[in-house]
Amino acid sequence: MKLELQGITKAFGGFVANDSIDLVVEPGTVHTLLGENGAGKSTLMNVLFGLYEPTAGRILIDGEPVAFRGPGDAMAHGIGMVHQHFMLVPVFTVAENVALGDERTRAAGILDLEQTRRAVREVSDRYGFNVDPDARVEDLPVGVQQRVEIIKALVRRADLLILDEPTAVLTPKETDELIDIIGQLKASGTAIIFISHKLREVKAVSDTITVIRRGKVVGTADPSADATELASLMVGRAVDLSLGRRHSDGGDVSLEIRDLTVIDELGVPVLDHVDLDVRRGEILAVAGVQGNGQTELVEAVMGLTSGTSGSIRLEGRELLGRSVKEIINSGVGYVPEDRSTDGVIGSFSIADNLVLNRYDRAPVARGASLRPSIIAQNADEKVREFDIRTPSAQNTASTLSGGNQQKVVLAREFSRELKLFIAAQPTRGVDVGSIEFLHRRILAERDKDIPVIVVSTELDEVAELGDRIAVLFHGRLMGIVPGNTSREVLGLMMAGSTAEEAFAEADRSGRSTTDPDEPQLPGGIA
Amino acid sequence: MSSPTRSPLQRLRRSGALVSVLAILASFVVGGLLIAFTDRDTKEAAGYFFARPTDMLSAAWDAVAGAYAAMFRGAVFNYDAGTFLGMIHPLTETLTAATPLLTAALGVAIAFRAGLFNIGAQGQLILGAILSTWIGFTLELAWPLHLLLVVLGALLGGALWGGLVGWLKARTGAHEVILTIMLNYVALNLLGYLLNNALQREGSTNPVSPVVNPSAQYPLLLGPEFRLHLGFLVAVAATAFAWWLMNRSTLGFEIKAVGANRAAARTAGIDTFKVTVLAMVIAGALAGLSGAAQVNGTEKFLSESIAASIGFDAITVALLGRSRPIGVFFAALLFGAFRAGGVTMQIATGTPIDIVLVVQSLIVLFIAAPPLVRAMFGLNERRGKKNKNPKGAAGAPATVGGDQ
Amino acid sequence: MSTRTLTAPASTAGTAPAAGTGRRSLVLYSAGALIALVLFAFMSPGGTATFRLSAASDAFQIPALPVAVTPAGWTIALLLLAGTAYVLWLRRSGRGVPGWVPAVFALLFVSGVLIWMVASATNPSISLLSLLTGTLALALPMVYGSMGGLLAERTGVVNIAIEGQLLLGAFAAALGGSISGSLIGALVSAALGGVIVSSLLTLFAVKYQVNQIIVGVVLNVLVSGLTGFLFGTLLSGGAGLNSPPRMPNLPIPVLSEIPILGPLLFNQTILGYLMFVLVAVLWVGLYKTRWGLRVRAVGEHPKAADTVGIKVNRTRVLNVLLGGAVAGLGGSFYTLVSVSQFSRDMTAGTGFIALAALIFGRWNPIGAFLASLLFGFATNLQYVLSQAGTEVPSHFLAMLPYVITILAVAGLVGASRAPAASGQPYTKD
Amino acid sequence: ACGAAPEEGDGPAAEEIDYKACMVSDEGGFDDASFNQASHEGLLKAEEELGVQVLDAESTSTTDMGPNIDEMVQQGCNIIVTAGFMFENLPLDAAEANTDTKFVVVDYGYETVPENMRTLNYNTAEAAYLAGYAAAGYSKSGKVGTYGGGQITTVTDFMNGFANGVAKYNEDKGADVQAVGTDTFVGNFSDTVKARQIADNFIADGVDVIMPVAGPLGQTAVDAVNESSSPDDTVVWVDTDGHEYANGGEEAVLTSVMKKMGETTFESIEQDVNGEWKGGAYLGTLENGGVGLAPFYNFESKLPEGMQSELDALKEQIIAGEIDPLA
Ligand SMILES: Nc1ncnc2c1ncn2[C@@H]1O[C@H](COP(=O)(O)OP(=O)(O)OP(=O)(O)O)[C@@H](O)[C@H]1O
Ligand SMILES: Nc1ncnc2c1ncn2[C@@H]1O[C@H](COP(=O)(O)OP(=O)(O)OP(=O)(O)O)[C@@H](O)[C@H]1O
Ligand SMILES: [Mg+2]
Ligand SMILES: [Mg+2]
Repeated sequence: MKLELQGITKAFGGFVANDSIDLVVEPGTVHTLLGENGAGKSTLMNVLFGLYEPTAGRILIDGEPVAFRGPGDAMAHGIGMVHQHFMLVPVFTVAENVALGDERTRAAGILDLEQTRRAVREVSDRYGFNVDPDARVEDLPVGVQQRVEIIKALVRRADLLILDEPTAVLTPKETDELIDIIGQLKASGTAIIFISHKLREVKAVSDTITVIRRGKVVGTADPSADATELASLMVGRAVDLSLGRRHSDGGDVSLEIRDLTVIDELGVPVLDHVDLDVRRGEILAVAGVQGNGQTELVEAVMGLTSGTSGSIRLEGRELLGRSVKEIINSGVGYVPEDRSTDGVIGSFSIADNLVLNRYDRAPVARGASLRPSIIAQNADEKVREFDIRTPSAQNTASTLSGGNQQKVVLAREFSRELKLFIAAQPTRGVDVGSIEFLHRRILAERDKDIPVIVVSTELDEVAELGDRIAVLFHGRLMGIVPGNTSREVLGLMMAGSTAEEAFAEADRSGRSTTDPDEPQLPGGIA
Repeated sequence: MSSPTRSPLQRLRRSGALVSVLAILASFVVGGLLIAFTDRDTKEAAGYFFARPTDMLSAAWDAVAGAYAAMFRGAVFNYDAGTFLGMIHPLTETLTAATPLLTAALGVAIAFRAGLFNIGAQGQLILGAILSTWIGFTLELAWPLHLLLVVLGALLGGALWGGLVGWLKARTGAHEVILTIMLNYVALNLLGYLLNNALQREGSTNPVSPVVNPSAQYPLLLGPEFRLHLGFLVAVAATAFAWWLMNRSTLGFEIKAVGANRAAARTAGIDTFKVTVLAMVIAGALAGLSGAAQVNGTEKFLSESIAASIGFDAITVALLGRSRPIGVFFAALLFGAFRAGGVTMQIATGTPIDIVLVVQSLIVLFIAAPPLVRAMFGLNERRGKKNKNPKGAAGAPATVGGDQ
Repeated sequence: MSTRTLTAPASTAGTAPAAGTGRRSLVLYSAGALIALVLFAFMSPGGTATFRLSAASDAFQIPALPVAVTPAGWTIALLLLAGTAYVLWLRRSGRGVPGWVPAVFALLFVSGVLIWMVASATNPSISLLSLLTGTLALALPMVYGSMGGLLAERTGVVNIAIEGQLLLGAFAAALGGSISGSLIGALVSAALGGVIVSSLLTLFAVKYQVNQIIVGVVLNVLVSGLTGFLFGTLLSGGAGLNSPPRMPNLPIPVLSEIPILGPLLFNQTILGYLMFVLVAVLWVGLYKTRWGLRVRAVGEHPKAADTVGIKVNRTRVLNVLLGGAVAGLGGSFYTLVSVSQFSRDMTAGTGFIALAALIFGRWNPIGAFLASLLFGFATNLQYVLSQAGTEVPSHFLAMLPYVITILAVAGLVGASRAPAASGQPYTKD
Repeated sequence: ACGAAPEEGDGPAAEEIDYKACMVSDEGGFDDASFNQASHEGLLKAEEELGVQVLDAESTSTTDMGPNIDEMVQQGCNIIVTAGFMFENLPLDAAEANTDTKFVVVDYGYETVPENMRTLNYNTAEAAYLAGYAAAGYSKSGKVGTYGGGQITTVTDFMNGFANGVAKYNEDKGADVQAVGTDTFVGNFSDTVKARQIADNFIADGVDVIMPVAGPLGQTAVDAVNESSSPDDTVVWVDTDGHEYANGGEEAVLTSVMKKMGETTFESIEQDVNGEWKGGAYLGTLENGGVGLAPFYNFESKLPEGMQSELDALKEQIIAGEIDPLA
């Protein structure tokens, strides 16, 4: 199927999110859309999928103009979409989710899920998805949920598949698998629109790249262009992707974690006798596939888990058993992995979000009273300092894009005297321009001689930031390796090898155990 | 949210004062139609509508205008009264009627902001009334001290009943809607039991308590001609307190945070257990205060119907006031006016009092749906200026169920 | 806080009330067993409690069931102690508590209370049959109310207006029945009455996106005022507008002769039979059909439903209207079965109890049905016991249903999660 | 909608006089099928027969009661009737403050009644006693029952009198008729489903005479009896004559315990209109006819031989003070 978008314009009130965009997608090709957060990519795709009505412009399929009154029409024309935020009903099984809207029924509208199950298994087998049609979606890892979304589209025989940031929550291995799948689909003639902020994979899958900035197409790029070039085109200014950071060996051990075990509600240990040290002035990156205990690790340090045993000492002081508030007040800064759920309160103003965990301490509070003028003043400062894009700090946080919400969280945490800083998935779904900014701020914190833990499923980020890298697998610590360890070794460890095994394996296969991109500096403190 | 740059007045204007006025107008029109259609004279005149249509129209007009004029005379200003005091008497009645509504609604509003749908003001009020009655007639103390104890007792009674809900909710996850509904009935039966036993007036076989001692009563503010009592000023003070709590205090910040996003609040170190309990304790205490206003202000003794429908009306008042203390204050005045005006309207024009309920509810609905009102009055709906976040604006939890 | 939250708010499916686990239920088990030991065993009033199994008017008389109170009390207390020990053991060995345990435990405890209370009455004999038939009758309007609520809430529209739907249903049945003189007319009007309330709910809550709780709360007041007003001005004029036809019981031949079950299940009015059908159909519909899948999707994740071509707001409107019809039909029970005329505020808060039953039953038709039955049972128990002349003051007896509900909700059921999108209006651009 | 327009000056049927008779109800409202309604009918009768102007107001809560009375005074009422104990001292205070206005207080009394006030109370237990006696005599099953709306004196007086009447019958006849439900209360005066269930429980239990004392809920017992499988089941109605008053009362109502609030209210107004106001505390008894037992109508023939004369004798004894119906 050949798709053409001609002069698509979409305005929300006075705000033009898409400004007469033209786009042609050829069958059997991968067409990538590249752009900053808020550039208008998702909006365009929602228009294409019939979710939004375009303000102007038209859509042609195989040269014929079409009009979609809803996603039903789009699907009828062979368009499938995997949304940036998954459109799965969490309490439904895979089969129910796939069936939804396209149900097979017996008499009297009784569902015939068996047919759907069969279809799911077929697709799943064909592409090696390995998805159980009867699993409940909310119990599935995000990577599998992603596949369910793709199955949904494929079962409906999509000729054009839109993938809006499909890799934002995937592990490297899952990403590689997805890239494979895209290859297979392409080979079978499916047209694909691909959206991602990760330039490495964009370069890997794309046939054509269109760059969008502020709702307008600003040009096309060749997949062979180098990453910095793509980034600059996207952001509209020169972007320096290499942080130019120096390695740090850190100072004294500040955070000591001993024998940390977390048992979940079902009695299963999700963190299993973990020992970790973090030094002043170093970044310890914690890598691991989602669901292997990283979340529990940071939540345990923050006092957010129950069923925790062992010991967590910060500068000799035991944190375990203390309330979240005490832990925060003892100088732990925390960026939770899900900013919109845990990081900010959407209906609160940006100003209030900037004092969310020190509202009851001087100078923000005097006794039991808040001091609005201080809150406002603080907000003005932080908005300026962290370049939070908003017309007013009194706007609610929900009006911010993801990247800007993340800046709010970071600004809030950095406005206290910290003794430890923990960031979980600090740049998930954030565009390269913002990533650069956020990374620099985290490094700056390290350079203030503060111990930092960065948890990420993103190998690039882990390698970029980590002075040392700890890898968790099934709740156990697989080992702690130097910051310049190669992706190969990290990948093996994330799959369950211990550090020694992984190094041995990599050596055996004759590949480098260190990351060639990483400047190899011997010790030395910044 | 603290938004120090905007004054309440500006906000009122921005929220579309015009629409509010039109909403009230529309509600009165609908109520007027009901009155007209059921008015005896109008129906009579309708019988010969084609013979002399003006009769019916003027009869209808008389019925409606008469009813509303009477309502105005009963609630705001009695232009027919001979004396100045008589003229302002209705206003004081409005304030008196608004007093218990105000405090109970503040309680409901605060619970709303914590994400709790508190249908239990009724029961909390009853517990407050029980304690303040008991303190009011058993103790013999000097005036300010005795009254103070009564008020404390009312606060305590309500706080216990509300706190119980908060505690059960926080501890077991039991749904507050179920808990509050059930506890209302438990409170009512407890009241019935006590009125037939420990609290029964000596020598009486009816379920009424003794009259509370004068030292335990709210003194009348404007002399014996008026029922307005000190409880009104206490309610005003409670409004000020609630305003401070919700807009200026750290606890209010916590309450709002928990109500808006429990997970984020917890991550930020807020003790959601404590906040849930405290929000319900405060809500209950405020409702308990209404109990004191009823017993020690207007009624002087306890009976089974002491709570009337105040606890339920309070929900509407809180919602109409968008769960903001200032808004609640004005909403309570409006409802107080209806209560006071309804009395006069019913008597002077024979219009059934139920019409007040109808008009009241329509006002709330219309005010909450500005586009509908604009459409009704042919005002062009401004495109793209959609009510972006109606549930936030209303200040009520959007859901009954689910731990947000 | 976990990976899950990345996609959409997690939520539980509509499963029936699940077994209580966790520490608090252990406390509850121990407390229950202890109370049983003290009350039923040590403080046993002794004597015999008699449970009659057929009505005085039944053709077929079954001998009454005498229970020796003290031995029964001891047996129950010991069984409960054993049950507590079993639960403790299960938890010690890290195993879950099977679903039947709390059910059996609760049943034993309730039987104990029942025997104890009957035995302490002046006339230690009650009719088990009328206790049970009454349970159904008292539950009936609640069941209709909660099913009506369920239809709305499953699509994500909070329905606080059940009370109003029942009341207008009752009113409309009286008016429509009187005018048409037929039961069909009465039932159709009743359904229409509920639909009227629903259409206001959808107008404000779906079209104008007013907070659904506000609309519901206010609609109840509106209906109370309106029916009160019309009752005073229209119905009580002596024009015969308040004399609806009666809905007779339709005993099913043969089946209704079965002892106990017959009078209980097979001697109902149309509304009574329809209640069972309704619960069953709703359960099947919700969990086994295309319609149900779509409805649940709309209530859990409207955007996801929208992206697969389901019309979210249309589904909502239709379901709320249907729910109104169901609740309205339930309201007709008041004026067609219970009593022969409409009176002011005659639903007396049943709609709120129905709402509680819906939540208690975790938005599941069968759960809500069982919750309503529990409530009906506790209510009727109160009357049956006071009729037998129990010592307990009537006001405390009257608290029974409410206290039992609180205990059940806080002790056994715990948190119940609403459909995830409940209360949130759905818009798109 | 057609018809001739009336000519100007066409007045109402009754000769209107310059006298305002007013009434304030308690929360029950004027259609409570009980004391409010009965008293209100007295008021309406005065409107019709005496030509007085009528103003009335329903109180939606206790809080409205004071303002309602005040407003009546403001409106220049000549006489103000209040019904129910919930009014407490409000009428008394108002009477003391407005000595030109007459007050009629139904179902409540004061130690000293001012001159411009008349309190109307009724010893309903006397008549209920007779009803209990008759019911016991009528009962084939040997079980009769009563239940109330709420636990208040005006209700429990009926119930206790009734139970004592049954006991009296047992004593005199050596019978063993049970009176059940003397502690059974619906808990309110509005929930018909609950009230109906109590009646159904009674019937299932073999109770064949039911006396509901629950205002509008009494109708549920009549319906239950009319729909029960046994034609012998009956109701003892209260306040008014259920034979006429209840829906389907002809077939169901054995007799009624009448509390003649309408008559006495009317009479009070009439007195004042005619300048014969007496004031003071009135107590309706069997003796003065303020309470009484309604006829048995169709059920007359189903009563045991000699019942009527036994009732007459009992009545005499009660009047003579030989029997205390509440003992
Ligand atoms: N429903 C809406 N109403 C108003 N404005 C919107 C709406 N949806 C998106 N926008 C605005 O349109 C712009 C484009 O948003 P869009 O989601 O398309 O960006 P994007 O390119 O997908 O960004 P990202 O890379 O972060 O996913 C943003 O500035 C956003 O604020
Ligand atoms: N209905 C709406 N009205 C106004 N703004 C909206 C609306 N819906 C979304 N937005 C805005 O659209 C912007 C972009 O939304 P989007 O979800 O695409 O964020 P994002 O930048 O992609 O973040 P993330 O990558 O973390 O998802 C946000 O500023 C959001 O507040
Ligand atoms: Mg996007
Ligand atoms: Mg994004």
